[in-house]
Amino acid sequence: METLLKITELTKNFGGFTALSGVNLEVGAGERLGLIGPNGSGKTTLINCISGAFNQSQGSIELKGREITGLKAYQRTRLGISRSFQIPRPFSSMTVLENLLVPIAFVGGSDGPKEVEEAMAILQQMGLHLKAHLQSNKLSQVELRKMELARAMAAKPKLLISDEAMAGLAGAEVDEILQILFDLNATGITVIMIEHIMQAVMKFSQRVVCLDTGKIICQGTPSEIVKDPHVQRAYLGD
Amino acid sequence: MAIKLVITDIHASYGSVRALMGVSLNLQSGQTVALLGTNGNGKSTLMKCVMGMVKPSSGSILLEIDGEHFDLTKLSTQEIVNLGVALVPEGRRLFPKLTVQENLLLGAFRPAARAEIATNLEFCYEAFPLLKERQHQLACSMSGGQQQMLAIARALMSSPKLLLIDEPSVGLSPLLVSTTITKIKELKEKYNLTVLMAEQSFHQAMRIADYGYIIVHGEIVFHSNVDELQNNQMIKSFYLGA
Amino acid sequence: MISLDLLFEAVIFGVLLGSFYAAVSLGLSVAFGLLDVPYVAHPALLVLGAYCIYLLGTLGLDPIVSGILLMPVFFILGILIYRIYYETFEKRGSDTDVRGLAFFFGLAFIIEVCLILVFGVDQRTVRASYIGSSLEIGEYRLPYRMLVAFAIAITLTVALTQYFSKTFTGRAIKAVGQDQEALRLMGADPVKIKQLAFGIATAINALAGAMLVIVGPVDPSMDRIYIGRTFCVVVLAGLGSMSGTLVAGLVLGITESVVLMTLGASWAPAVSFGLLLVMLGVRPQGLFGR
Amino acid sequence: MKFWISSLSLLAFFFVLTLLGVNEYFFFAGFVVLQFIVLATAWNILGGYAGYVNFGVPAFLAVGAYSAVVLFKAISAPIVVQILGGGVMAGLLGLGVGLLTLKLRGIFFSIATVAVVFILETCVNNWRYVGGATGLQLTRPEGLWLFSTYTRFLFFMMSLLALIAVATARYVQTSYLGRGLRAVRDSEEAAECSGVPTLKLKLIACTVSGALMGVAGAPMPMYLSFVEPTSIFNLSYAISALGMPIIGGTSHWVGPLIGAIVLATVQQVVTVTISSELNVLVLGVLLIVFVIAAPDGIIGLFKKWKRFSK
Repeated sequence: METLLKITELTKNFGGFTALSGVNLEVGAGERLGLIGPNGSGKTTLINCISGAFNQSQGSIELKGREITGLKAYQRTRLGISRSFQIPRPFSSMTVLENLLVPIAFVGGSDGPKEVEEAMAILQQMGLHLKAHLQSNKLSQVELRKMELARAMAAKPKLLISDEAMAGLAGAEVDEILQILFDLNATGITVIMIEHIMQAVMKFSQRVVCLDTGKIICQGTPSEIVKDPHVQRAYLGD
Repeated sequence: MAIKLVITDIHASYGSVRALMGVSLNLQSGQTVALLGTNGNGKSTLMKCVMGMVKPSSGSILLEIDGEHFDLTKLSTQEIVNLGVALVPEGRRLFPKLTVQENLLLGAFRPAARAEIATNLEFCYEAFPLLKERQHQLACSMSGGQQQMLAIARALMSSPKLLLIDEPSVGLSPLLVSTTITKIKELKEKYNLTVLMAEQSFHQAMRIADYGYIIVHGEIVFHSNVDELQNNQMIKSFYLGA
Repeated sequence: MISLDLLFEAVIFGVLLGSFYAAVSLGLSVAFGLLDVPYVAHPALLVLGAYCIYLLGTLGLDPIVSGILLMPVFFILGILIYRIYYETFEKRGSDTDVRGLAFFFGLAFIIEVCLILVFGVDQRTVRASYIGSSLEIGEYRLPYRMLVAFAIAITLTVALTQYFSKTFTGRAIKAVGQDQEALRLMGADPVKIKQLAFGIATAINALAGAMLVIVGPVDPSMDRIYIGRTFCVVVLAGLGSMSGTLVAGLVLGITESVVLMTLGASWAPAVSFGLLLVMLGVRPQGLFGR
Repeated sequence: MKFWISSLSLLAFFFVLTLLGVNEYFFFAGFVVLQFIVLATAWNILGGYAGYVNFGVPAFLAVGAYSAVVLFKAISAPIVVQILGGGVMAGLLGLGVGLLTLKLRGIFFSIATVAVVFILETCVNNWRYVGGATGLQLTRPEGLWLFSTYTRFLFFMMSLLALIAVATARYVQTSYLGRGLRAVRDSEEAAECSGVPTLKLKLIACTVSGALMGVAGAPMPMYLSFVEPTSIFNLSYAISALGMPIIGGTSHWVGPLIGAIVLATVQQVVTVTISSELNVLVLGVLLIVFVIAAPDGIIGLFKKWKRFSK
């Protein structure tokens, strides 16, 4: 599997507090990677550095061999790094369809009738096409999550970061989102999933990385991870 | 001072945080109950329901203090706090730009606690000597562990009858987690506090709990006294979803 | 080169002027500094206070006395204004930025225009024993009216600092802006605490209004220049620090008075706004911002 | 297309009007109403679409006006050159103010724009060449081209500028720019992660909005044949430019247009019949009423009424 994303010696501190220290990680093209770790372990900081919301203190991030540290978030999105937000951030004054036309227009470069079709296709895939013309602040919780993923898809990503898209959803809704992520990955998109719902992460990921207090404490296949003493200590407490 | 908390068949959801589907739990005087499960499963939602910060869609939360009955779902957070229920919230929620002492004094806002402010403050400084040293320092300039101590001390300043603690170990290194839990154990026994604690760290919780409830996807999947919990193999599967 | 003792006199006058600027900004330091309410109508309330003092002055009342008498009235006015703001904006949690600003900006203009319609545009003053005469120290003449303003400013600042650090509601007011939910967990009702804070912020304007009309004649559209001065002081002070407000007021007062003396009166108005722009650009959290 | 047909025919109608023997006062008042259309439309590009509240409208007006005065005094430039000069200079000021949005949001941005007004006013007060605080008399040329009086010519010129302003706002709203700006207003963070160059868009909006305000200010010295700082650096321009879009409705380019026509006409009537102070009071009261009761303005009410009556 050819490397899509390469992170070397990534460190990020806020004032005195070190959120990430010396993280090294490689993500293959088309891979399904799970990222787990207790609250405050640095997961969100890591993806904020990858997506460009934060600038790391040290270390480098390469996308397909090209260093992207200096680029702003919107430039990284155009290069193919897309993310959904843990707490959905819809463009509330716009309809669901218009929400998707923003990334399509600004990444694709135009938003004519062809693009509207493209957006409708993505909504169809998410099961939201019936609500395309509904004001986005009228959506339910799970629909908002789906729109976040749809909006990330509309930016034609090579790497999709799903940040706790299933937190707080009912069992059936979790499976729905899980199936969507599987389908997206099937089209060749690399997916990094951050979740606390262990069954989902273990079912979805080919490889799981466990973070704790800003460092990667272990990585491996789901079955290896479950048995790993570090993970148990991080999750169950020593 | 007899106190009893009876939660029956609570259904609730709170923004994007886990819905509760028929949760029942009860707590006797002087008892310490642990609410266990990885986060995002409804532990904090339940704590918020008890504190009146989230209104459950159905079910009841009855608090009995010295024979008097209160239905907490009908009361505002302020009224519940005035009854003597204190919460150490998830993420501590200190007042960052206020000093340690100002945070502590705010803890004693409720009228009943104002009378005992001197004794409570003296007790907190003795229980957490570090806080006495840094009483004029801003809360935001303290480390995670120190902030956790301050959050617990602030709750104790209201001389609570029932103490709720929501995930004290979040963001703390393993070593700090055990010292925090030891301190809670010490305070609990010394003042026979009734404690309901939500905690991810299973082993830490076992050190101080008398009884435990495992919550997964908003439902209580297992509950028993501590010894039974200790040697039950199913627990690991609930935690790690194996 | 300007002579040294002229500069010294400018600094002394600057201290008196600065303490006055601090006093008129205290209310804003509470409403905007602590509560983050975009209270651009604060200066208009100040001028309204000054005109009420002028009215009571025509009945022969001393400005400071009428200022103190007026405080409870302005306290209730402040609570009323906050109730409207809370019910329309904060409660619905809508994007309060654009509409919240428009609300207070509109309120400021309504007050200004009503004053023009009632009192006309010409300036109004009050008479009091301490206005017009000066204290002679060596060859410096310090006008009593400025000394009175200085005294009121210091007492107001000290009283407020004590209130915020020594009383329960005072501490709650400082806390509500930082974490409203956490304050609820202490057993306080954030809405009542904010309402009380807003009442205090507006009540101060009654006494500060008295100082405004003591220090010099007032006219209805004076509130516009004071938007610059009060916000400059509050931003310079770092949001919500009372003692910082006093120091920031002194910094502004001295700068303005030195500029007044060196470049002349025509450049003075730009000082407060220039300082404000620099502070907003360089250090938005202010000199003492924590 | 419908837009262009109706607006060009309106322009032609205004042109014919200037030829007829209509009372001179109509053109005098008409100029002010058209000027407010330009101002309100320009304000809305930044305030309505991107959500940045600009209180510094008088500063942009003044930069437009005084650039025109300098061009007229230095090289006695014709009015068209004055307007272009005013627009360019005000656009540069807009760019400068736009850089503020890098760090400042909400009330801090608004207060910074108020600061710009007072700082520029102090500078102009001390600038002898343009008349300083006392102001400057300007001799107006006689009638121009086919217009019998200069006021009629200025009236037509301002109607042309109003068309340009509304057309610009319409273009911004319907193009990707408008969509990007609304994304910035709803959630700047999500917009950045959807590929929207948020800073670039904010700078474009500030520059375009500033330039249009400058263009509205440029003809003022000729219109009054006198210019002085206190009248042009007047914050009531800010309350009007802010009030009209909020009353009309900020979500669509028609909003500021309606708000400006309704309110500027009312103001002209009130100023003549009662007093000029009262018209600012009328505006202040209406602004508060609409901000509280009808947040989406007249077009919001119209949409609700249409949905209700269906």
